[in-house]
Amino acid sequence: MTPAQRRLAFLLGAAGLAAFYLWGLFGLPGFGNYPGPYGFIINRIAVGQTNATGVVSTVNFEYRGFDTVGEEFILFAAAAGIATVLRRLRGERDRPAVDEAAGRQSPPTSSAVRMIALLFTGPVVVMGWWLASHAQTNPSGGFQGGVILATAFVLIYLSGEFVVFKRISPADLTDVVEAVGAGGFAAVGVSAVAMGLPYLSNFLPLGSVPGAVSSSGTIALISFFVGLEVAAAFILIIGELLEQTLLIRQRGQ
Amino acid sequence: MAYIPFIVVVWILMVGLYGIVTSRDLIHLIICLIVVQSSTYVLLLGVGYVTGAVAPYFYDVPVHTPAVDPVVQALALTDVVVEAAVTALLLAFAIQAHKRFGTLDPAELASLKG
Amino acid sequence: MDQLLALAVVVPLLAAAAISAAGPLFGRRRRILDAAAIGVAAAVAVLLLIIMFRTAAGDQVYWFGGFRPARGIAIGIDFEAGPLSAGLASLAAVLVTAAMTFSWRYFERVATYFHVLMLIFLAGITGFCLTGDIFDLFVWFELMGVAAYALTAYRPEERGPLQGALNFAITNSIGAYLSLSGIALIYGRTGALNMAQIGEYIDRHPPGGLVVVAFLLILSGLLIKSAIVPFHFWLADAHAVAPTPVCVLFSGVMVELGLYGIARVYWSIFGQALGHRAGISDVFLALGVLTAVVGALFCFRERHIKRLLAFSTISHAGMFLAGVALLTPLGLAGTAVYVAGHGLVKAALFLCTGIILHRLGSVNEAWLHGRGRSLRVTGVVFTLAGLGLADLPPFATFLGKGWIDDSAGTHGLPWLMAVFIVCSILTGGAVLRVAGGVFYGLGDAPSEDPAMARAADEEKSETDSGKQRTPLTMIIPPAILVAIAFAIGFLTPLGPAVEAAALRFEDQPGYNATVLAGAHITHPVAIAAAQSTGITTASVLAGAGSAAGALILAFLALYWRRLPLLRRGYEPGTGLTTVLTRFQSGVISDYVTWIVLGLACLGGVLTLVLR
Amino acid sequence: MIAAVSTPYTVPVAMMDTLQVTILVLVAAGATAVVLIRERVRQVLALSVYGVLLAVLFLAFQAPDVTLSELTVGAVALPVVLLLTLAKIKKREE
Repeated sequence: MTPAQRRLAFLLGAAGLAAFYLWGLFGLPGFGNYPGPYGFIINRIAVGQTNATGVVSTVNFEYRGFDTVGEEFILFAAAAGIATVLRRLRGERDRPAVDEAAGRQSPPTSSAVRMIALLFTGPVVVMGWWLASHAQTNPSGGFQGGVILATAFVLIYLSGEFVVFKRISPADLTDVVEAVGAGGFAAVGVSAVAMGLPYLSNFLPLGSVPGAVSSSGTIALISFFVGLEVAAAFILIIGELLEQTLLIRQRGQ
Repeated sequence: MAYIPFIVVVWILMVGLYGIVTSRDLIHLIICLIVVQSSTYVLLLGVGYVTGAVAPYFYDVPVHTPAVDPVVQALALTDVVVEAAVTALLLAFAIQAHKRFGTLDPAELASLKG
Repeated sequence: MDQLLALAVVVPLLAAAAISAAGPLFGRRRRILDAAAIGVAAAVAVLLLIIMFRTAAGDQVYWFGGFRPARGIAIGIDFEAGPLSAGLASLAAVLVTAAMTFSWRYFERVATYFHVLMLIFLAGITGFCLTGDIFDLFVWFELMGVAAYALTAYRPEERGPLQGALNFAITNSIGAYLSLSGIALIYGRTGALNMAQIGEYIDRHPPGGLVVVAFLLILSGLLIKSAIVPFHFWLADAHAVAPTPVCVLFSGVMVELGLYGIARVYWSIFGQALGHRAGISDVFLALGVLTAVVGALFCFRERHIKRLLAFSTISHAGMFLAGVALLTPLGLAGTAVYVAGHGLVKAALFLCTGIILHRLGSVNEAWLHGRGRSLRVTGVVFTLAGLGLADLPPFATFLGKGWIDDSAGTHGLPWLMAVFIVCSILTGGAVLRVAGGVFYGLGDAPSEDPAMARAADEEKSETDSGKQRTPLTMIIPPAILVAIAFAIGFLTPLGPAVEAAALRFEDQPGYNATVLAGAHITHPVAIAAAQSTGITTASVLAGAGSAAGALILAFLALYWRRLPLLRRGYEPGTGLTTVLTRFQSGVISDYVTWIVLGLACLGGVLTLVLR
Repeated sequence: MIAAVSTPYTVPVAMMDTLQVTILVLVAAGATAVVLIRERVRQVLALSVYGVLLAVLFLAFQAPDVTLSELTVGAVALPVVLLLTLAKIKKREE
């Protein structure tokens, strides 16, 4: 198809599809009138059953925890796929990375940027950690915490301390951490099976104070593993993308 | 008001698809795919909204306070992870494609394939 | 409560994580991990077969975290294993095991990631087959997808794989997002994600257009996955470039999983609410027949063996859809057996193609002509599998198709049988033409199509080609698969068992009671009188006729130029080339345009039919 | 049924409506802008802004969890990954 034909065909189809889709959407009860029952029931029972006050995390890690197992492995599979595609398989793999822009001078990072980036790193790590360990109380959880932890590594990169970055995240170690994160979550579920309970049953004591960090049993544990997996996966992804740029800048300095 | 969010959902979806269909650049196309997916977040959170209700956190409000649906929020969270994973994988493909062919135009890529 | 149901998904996932973590530790002794991965896949296959046999006594339901439904409202995620779902998952596990065994010697160096991704893919398939929750279905669908995209691009040093993987990933992602929109839509009305619960709700309160729209949106991702015309374009691109062991899974089960998803969603959610109307049956029958014919035509004119097999898969996907669309237990039972038989022989065909690539370094039929004479065993296996594909009795394919024909005949659609026979002759004939030309050097080499030759020759670096011997690990899996497909045809108690399974699959009130009320239903309320599942003379004749027709067609294609009466130099199927390049352009924008247009048309038709 | 119950919510419902509609319109415009901008780096920046808009919308939809994810992923992580990709591609084009 030529671009013009394509556009015409698309516009025709899109008009039809949009009308059809709208027809369906107008069958909804209308914005703000969620009819339930699923969410309302969860809202009513979640705190009592798990001692966790953040119901969204409870849904993610408890009632619909099995979805999250799949979700973690989606990330895991994507990271594995990216590593496969970018690392190249044979021959090339063992060849030392070639500086593809040897003649190009990259401007040295200004010391102000480095300082600011480094200054931010500490708080960002703390924040990521806090989020990953407070899934059961606040709007937070392993996923957001993990992404923020990964951001800390980007900050280190921005600060120009690539040597540090390399030392902190050698690909193999990140691989292992990622596998431990994803596998750990699945394994928490299996321990329930070993105890004769259904997969992903919450078998840890729930604590007595709703909303405390130590409350809610496996939710906190799962959130921790999710944080590990997400942080490692993002570091792996960003690391794969950085690899060459990194080497070049290292030489430039 | 009752259907405005849903009309916006359809608009985002169609705009994103339009971008994919007319795209001459894979990176642009992948970003349009992100837009297509973002329509599902708006839809998910839109169907679970309850007028005048609080967010589903009962740290400092009593448990019987009317709150919006937490389930769609959990689903949207899963959706965000899927988006990140798929996008990153597609970008890796795009980088390799560019390395092999020196172009990111879908039409050129197809003709080079042979 | 049967813990095996959870383990069938968790074991491959845990194994994938463990193998990935252990990879750096093993260094040179990687083969140990490869063997472990194959062992895990085999163990999962056994696990699923056990589950399947146990479900003969009633469907099994498993609630994750122990959150059982109260008063018909589910708050957790459930797995629901019936004979058909567990059976399809077992088929997938068997094929994964075969493909991984095959790859033992196939890749020059199998990096750990290959096995990790294969195991994740398997877990995705299992979860997709067993889940009873519509959002969970989406999660496993995506997991399967992401693993599949990565596996398609497993040879990134080639130009082809990236193109195919990109088209595959983008079209399927769009499909997945449309499905998710449908899920959100139905959730906004029913406030439920459990399929049985949604089904009960929409059956009680008919909410008009919303159900129709949600139905089509949820189906769109599945239609794209199952390569139904006009959503099929990505499939040939992806198959042409994916490593051969991966193609085994794409053709053998992934496409069929899309169709399974359609059947599951229909009979667990929408069937009752939409009233099983003849209109729905007609729409999907038409789609199925269109797909079957288009796939068969494109299959026959193809010279790139992997693409040829891919188009044959499209044709078969159309026949499966038609079988499901009859909305009868016998049609569904026939489709199930047909899927099993097709999956086994198609996998064997792909594995043999892998051997050709391994030994001769090409998948270009024209170049290979007569060069495969030394591959005697491979030739025999390939030819047998080709005959199986053409429905030769007693292969399982003939059995399944016979039942579909039967069911169509009793519903006043005798012409469906004719369409099926023509498609089988075309696809079987194409495969047998390849067999005759490559392995026995019969007739003349087909003329080279430059564009096709270029694509086919690119395959060379997939495996270290030009090997002198075929390793046993490569020839034994396809031989076993063909033997299984052959043996299934002799299993006489199979018929009633599969039909009972299909009856249970289509018994929506029974499904709802099983999931939501913990009922234990062995013999479903008869929703239709059992039909004959035996072997009839007609089905044997039809099967033998297709196989004979395919053989004749193959010989005609090989000796075309020596026939005195016909114009010399005419190649059968060249007229299609222009059409093909018009549609199968490889440009992702075109494919997406077709998706949008196709969905709009389907939406319009469904609106007219169901209003 | 729930809507009728009085809540301790601090923003009056009418104001909430206006807020939501405003942001919805902005989001729709943002999506359009992201699609129509064809210059790569600018498009990534637009995507980042769009991510922030979505995050605000989710906050108005009472979904702070999703807001946080959308901010970290949609507005920061994905644009970073995209920019890195662009850097890689650009390096090769030079």
